[in-house]
Amino acid sequence: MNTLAHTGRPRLNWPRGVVVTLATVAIFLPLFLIFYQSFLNAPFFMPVKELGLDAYRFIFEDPDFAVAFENAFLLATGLAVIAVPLGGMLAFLMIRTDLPGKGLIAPCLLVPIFVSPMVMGFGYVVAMGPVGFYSLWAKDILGFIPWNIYSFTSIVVIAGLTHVPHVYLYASSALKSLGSDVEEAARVTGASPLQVMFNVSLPMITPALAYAGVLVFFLGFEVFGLVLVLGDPEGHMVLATYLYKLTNKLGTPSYHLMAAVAVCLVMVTLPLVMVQRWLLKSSNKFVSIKGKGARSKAMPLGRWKWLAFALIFGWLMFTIIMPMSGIVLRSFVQYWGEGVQLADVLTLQHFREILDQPALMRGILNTVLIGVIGGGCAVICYCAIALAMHRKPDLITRFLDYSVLVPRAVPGLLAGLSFLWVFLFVPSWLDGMLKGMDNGVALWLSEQAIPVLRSLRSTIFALWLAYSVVWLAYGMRLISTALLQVGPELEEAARAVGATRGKVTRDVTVPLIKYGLLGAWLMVFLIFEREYSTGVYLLSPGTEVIGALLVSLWATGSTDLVAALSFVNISLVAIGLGVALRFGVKLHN
Amino acid sequence: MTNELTVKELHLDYGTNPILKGVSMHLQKGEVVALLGPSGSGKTTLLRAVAGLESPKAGAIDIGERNVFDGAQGFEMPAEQRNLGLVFQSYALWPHKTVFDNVAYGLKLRKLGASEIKDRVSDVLKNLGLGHLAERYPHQLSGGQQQRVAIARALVYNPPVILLDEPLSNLDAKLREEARAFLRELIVRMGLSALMVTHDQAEAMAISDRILLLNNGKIEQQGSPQSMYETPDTLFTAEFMGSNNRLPARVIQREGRQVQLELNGTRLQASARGTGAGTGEGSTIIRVEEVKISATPVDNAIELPLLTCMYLGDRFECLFKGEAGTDLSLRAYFKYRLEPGRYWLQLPADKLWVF
Amino acid sequence: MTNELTVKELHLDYGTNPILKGVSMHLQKGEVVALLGPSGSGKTTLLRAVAGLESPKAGAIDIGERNVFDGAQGFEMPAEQRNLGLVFQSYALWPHKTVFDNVAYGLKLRKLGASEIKDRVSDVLKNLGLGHLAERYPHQLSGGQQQRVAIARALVYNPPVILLDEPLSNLDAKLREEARAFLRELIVRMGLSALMVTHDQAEAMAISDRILLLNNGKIEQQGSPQSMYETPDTLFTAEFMGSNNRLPARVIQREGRQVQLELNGTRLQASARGTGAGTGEGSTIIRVEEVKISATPVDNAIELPLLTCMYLGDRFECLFKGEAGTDLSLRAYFKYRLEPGRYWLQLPADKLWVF
Amino acid sequence: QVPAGYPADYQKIIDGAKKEGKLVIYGATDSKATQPLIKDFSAMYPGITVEYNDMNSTEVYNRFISEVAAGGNTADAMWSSAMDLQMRLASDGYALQYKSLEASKIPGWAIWDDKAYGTTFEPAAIVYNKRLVDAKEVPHTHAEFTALIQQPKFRDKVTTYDIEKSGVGFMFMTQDAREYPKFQDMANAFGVSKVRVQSSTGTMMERISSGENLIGYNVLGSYALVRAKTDPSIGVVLPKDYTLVMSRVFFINKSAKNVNAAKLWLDYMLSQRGQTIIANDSKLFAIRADVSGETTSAELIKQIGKDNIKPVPVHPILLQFLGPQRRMAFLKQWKDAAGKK
Ligand SMILES: Nc1ncnc2c1ncn2[C@@H]1O[C@H](COP(=O)(O)OP(=O)(O)OP(=O)(O)O)[C@@H](O)[C@H]1O
Ligand SMILES: Nc1ncnc2c1ncn2[C@@H]1O[C@H](COP(=O)(O)OP(=O)(O)OP(=O)(O)O)[C@@H](O)[C@H]1O
Ligand SMILES: [Mg+2]
Ligand SMILES: [Mg+2]
Repeated sequence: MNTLAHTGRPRLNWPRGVVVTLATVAIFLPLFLIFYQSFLNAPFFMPVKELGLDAYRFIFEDPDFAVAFENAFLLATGLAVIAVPLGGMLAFLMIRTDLPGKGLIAPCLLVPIFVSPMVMGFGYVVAMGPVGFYSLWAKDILGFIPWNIYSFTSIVVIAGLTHVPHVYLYASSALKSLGSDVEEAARVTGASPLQVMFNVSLPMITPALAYAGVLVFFLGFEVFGLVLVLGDPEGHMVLATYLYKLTNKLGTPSYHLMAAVAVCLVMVTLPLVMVQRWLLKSSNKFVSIKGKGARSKAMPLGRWKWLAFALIFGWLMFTIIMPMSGIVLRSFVQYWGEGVQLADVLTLQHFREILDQPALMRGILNTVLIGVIGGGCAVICYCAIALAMHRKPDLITRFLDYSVLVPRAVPGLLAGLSFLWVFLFVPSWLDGMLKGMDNGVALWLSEQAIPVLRSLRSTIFALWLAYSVVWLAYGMRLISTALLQVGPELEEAARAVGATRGKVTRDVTVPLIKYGLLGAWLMVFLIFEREYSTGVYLLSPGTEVIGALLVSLWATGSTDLVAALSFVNISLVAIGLGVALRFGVKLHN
Repeated sequence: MTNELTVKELHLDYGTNPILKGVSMHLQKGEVVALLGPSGSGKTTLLRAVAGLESPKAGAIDIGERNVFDGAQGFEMPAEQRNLGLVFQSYALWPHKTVFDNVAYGLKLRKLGASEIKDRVSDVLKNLGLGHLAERYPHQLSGGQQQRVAIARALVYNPPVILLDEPLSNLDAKLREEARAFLRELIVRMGLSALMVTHDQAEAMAISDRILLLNNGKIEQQGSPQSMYETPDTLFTAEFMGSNNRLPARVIQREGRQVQLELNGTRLQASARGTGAGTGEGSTIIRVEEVKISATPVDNAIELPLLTCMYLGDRFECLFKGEAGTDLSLRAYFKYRLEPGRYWLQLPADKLWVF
Repeated sequence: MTNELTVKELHLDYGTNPILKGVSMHLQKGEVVALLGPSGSGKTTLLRAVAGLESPKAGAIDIGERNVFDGAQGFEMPAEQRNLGLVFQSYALWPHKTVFDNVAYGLKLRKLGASEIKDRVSDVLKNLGLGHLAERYPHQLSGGQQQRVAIARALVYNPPVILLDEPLSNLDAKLREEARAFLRELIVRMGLSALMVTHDQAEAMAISDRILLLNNGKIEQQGSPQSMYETPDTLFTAEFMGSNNRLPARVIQREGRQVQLELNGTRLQASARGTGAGTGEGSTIIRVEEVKISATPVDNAIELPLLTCMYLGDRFECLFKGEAGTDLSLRAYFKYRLEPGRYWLQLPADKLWVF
Repeated sequence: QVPAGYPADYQKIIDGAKKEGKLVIYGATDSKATQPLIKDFSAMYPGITVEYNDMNSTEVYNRFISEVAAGGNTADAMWSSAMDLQMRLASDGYALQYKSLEASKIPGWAIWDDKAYGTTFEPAAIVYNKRLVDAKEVPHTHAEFTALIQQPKFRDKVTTYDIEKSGVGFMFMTQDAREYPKFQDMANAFGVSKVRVQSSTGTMMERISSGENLIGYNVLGSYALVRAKTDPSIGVVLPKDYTLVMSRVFFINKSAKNVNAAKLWLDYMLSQRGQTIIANDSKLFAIRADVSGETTSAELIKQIGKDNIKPVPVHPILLQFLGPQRRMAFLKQWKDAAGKK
């Protein structure tokens, strides 16, 4: 009566095979196209092209490339140097101490994640540019403006400060899974909260900080919007804006040059991934032995309390309140600047215009859809990949582990272009192959399946896929953190009572990380909300998203619409966020 | 003698849940006090409140002459200023520091010179038999070694009081026995005052000068191990301190401390303990080791059939069971394995306690 | 009798690290076998290999008639098809399922009808005294209850063999004693065959019919609890199975099993065990409970001063120490606290073992 | 319903277009400006849906060539302000030869080989901040501009396109170099004022309006005038000595699916009806001389004089500067002069 399916031999784990294959294709096919392109001297799809190193020769000889590379490196390094310690400290203060106002601060921390950096940069111009209203205010009081928002240093500082939340997310979830007993031990030994943080808490979450550090370093190479807006006046250029320049520098877009730059970027980041792996290798040192009842009382900061609060408030002020107030203000006035009485120019005209333009309304809707539904689907895919790697310490896992970070090393604009190529050329290659096979099934496939494949490009699916691949590293980490918290014996217990691997996943693992998945969904939603560069080439009428609309509005001069649309978008996301948090979605497990 | 630690009427809640409901205790210089109690009785909480890791609601805590908590005045000294030694159940060693650095940290915080730190750390490590392990990381140590590092870390800056939260419970059964002798010897040798949490009464008795038995946030009874074991005031204490047989006996008559019982149709003499009075259902218990097995009828005994014998190495634990229907069962030790059959189990009147 | 479980020459490595180095064992129907050994000896690994959660390198495992692992043929049956019951040290209850669903899961996987599942689950829960808790979630249960749910989950589909990994070690000292009697009784009552991992020799002896002592990936000795305790073949077994005094004695002369020792200037008769031979430094041990304390000179005894007595409740553990400079120390039990002074410690020749 | 004055066999094109029922245009003109056109076109030829893809000019180019190479769906017609890129495509054989029925109504320089058509007439303007630049100071010629921006007040406050990033900016600047003999002086003046370059019209105007910059050079007049309507800070002047004029180039994809619809659209856009909408609703300046209004070529010519209008011709001559060598040389020359390293 106790029957279990007996098949004798272990079967091929085909779901894993499918997931791994699909993931590999999605990650490497676009990368491969870029790689291939970088060794040609014309677009790869043109009949006339030659293999060669021309592209590399050109960029290595171009002084702009050297400048851009140096700046990009400085920016990425500076960004990591600012964001990692601050993010770690912020996490410590938020998770471990009796910092006042935590409930208020927590949702604010997410704002820089979902506001597109371009909008952010624009906000800074309005708020703190040479005639920004905070600047004018400062000038009234001090007689001069104590900052120059267009200097490279400012750009680095702003980029660093706006990336603090990314680090915070990883650091805080690591801290939460760290027993507080080690910290209490330090306190009893005589360490003040500050000393506890520097001597115990932060060193112990080194692996998480290392991961976050590498990720923000990558993001630092990818910073585009901020430099585009703030870097233009003084001509500061980083690799991402250099790429932008390359589209025009030779008159016609020079794919081979762009591809070569992207390959250089990937090459720079690979060693970083290695370094990170190496750092994590010695991480068994960091596995702490957890006592039972790992409970903790918030650490009293004592007299540091208000100082810490003031610092965090300063950060909030600078990274959120000032630029946001710039945007909000800009969206309600006709014009602004030196000598303008704001009260005279208040208007709701910009919002009316948004209502008048169906494309903008559709953009808002699409953005929400791609965030909510697309985010959900992305989380499902990430989860599938994470499960394919879960507790299988083999070569495939290691390979995927390395792979997920790579797409983020390619700037979004180019990643989007390569996805366009994939959607364009893969169907036609397949078509060619099928036609060449010359049998009934192949012909039928070529007639039925290829058009479907082709038409995918102009659907929002294409956009979604590109987003999901580009943010793979970010999303996977959210989910693998949740998975790590599932005790292996819970899964083994299920196998022992007779559940196959698939059933274990379905009945035990996934239900157990339910809340982790919800949190990941929220975070992916936020990041999809703001993404723009990746989507540029994949949009078609009906699939506009706000991020890309903002860029094109910006280019044609409708800054008032940019401001109003950003305001609407930020409000919508903030409301959605509020609702999600209200209904108990945890930000981190 | 002076009190190194004094706790007065401590109250502590988690949310609305009262955990400590007025605990008073003191610890004298050179004394080892065990905080004993069932799981959830608030032992850890009390220890943490003393260390400054939890905020009590009311009461007072003094360490030596210093007042470190006073509920009435709303004064609370932060943990890092209390200068106590604390050993965690999980050891809570810092995995990113070597053994040496783990131990040296407290001295560094006290701004001692490098050479003095080195001397004192080496000293204490040698003292604990860890001299050769200074450069290792915690994950390279066995459980017993980790525990000793945790102790070294708590001792090195000579705190007046050292607090230990179930320091032995993460050790192997075999190691535990050695470690407890080692720990007792160390504390005595170094003249420390120690407050140690445990839920194992054998450990508490073996290691401490005085036991504080906590029950549900209150002190049930306190005293020397021997008095706790041999003259418990309450049923709870009696049951907690040893292995007992609980008997479904009926009290027939009381005369001062002397009680007459009826058990399984047999009349027995017993002695009253605690504040119980009256007749009828009482709580009757006897320690397993006090039950004497006899093949022939003896005084103050009941006759029961043997169910089974479990081998314990140095003796057997024999289980006797009443006829089906009664829930009478009795355990007793015997040096050898008993033949199946019926035996007389003698229950000495002064060890047969009625509460 | 048939073997429910047979393990032949099992080898298992972690990376390049050999963990099991050729373990053979068997488990007969209705038998309870304890897998005993120090931490890190490979007990859990062996259990997991049997359950199919680890892949051995070589050897064979049969469950009943079925071959589930054969290193020579490269055959390995996945864990879920082995149809075993497994109880984890941490219980590993699924926190998102109720007690009922936890237990029912194995039956659901076997595609039983809903009503039959309900019947069988209720049955086993009642059997384990959990009838009223079916609708609770694991976190709403006490440790002891959780442990019983874990057992119920492993039993419900009538596996031929049930594997338990330190099922009692997460329980309180007090609860543990009750639970071990309960577990033994349950296994016997339900006629199960069980393989149980433990590192506590008292627990192993109390609960099992046969003990397998693992040492460093090999079986050191196996046999009934009594034979393991009373006639150990090796020093390791002797030391592991009980509380011992290890004595710095010198072997002077051997005659068959009879040995003459010199300890602290005294000549003693002892008996040889195991394969040791020759004279000079040997390993001499005696169980703590075999040392007899006498205030007057007796046969085969050494005279030592008393250092201290530790109260254990039902008896005292007394520590005797040789003069400063010698590392001779001896523990012995005594019913009462001893007065300070010098005593004769009798070491019966047949209990004083030389390896 | 053949439009008045068209031959009767035009009906064939209309019927063909109706059958196609759809028209896909890739354009760099923002959709707010194209909407009135599309609306009117649909009213005129009901049953043809116009799918307008709004992108920036490089994206228009990239997508088009990739899609054509892949043989998938692509645009039927391209309409972009990047005249050079459009000419490159047209001269590379992507464009369909079709003689528009309205061809005679637009200037000859705006038509190339019956393949590429200029459709608008957009001047490059000087834009300044009315609040902060005195009416007296406002320059009306390139010489005045050159003089003005060398004053200390304008240091750090002059803006123009980053011609490395913006195709339009590059095009205007190269035309300036051709048309203006004292171009080098002007370039040096930019250097003196430490010109701030931007990658788009929007950022330039936003900064001029706010007073962060005082004056902007070669701003696309069409956008500037729209903005000046609602923003009293913005002042627009067209230089009197000469004014560069660009024209959005339209061509029909040679392998278009909806050829007839594309032809209809071209004729419509060049017709008086279409041009009137371009001028009055899209504010893009009509190229036809017979359309009247503020934003028309007629008005412009009236203001500055026919001889001072220097249109950028719709001609492969534009491709000269697409050659990497010349382009790089010009960029270098500009960067050196303007102090942009
Ligand atoms: N963070 C917390 N929030 C709410 N209740 C808590 C918290 N921590 C502990 N408790 C409760 O306080 C009570 C006392 O806990 P405490 O840890 O002091 O017990 P203990 O005697 O140390 O038990 P154990 O022997 O299991 O360690 C328990 O009922 C526990 O459930
Ligand atoms: N995943 C692993 N990788 C490498 N070595 C391991 C792993 N798991 C266990 N070991 C090693 O294998 C050996 C045997 O481990 P095992 O868990 O079987 O011991 P055990 O007898 O169950 O000990 P314990 O009583 O502590 O549970 C140990 O030395 C351990 O360090
Ligand atoms: Mg506790
Ligand atoms: Mg184990």
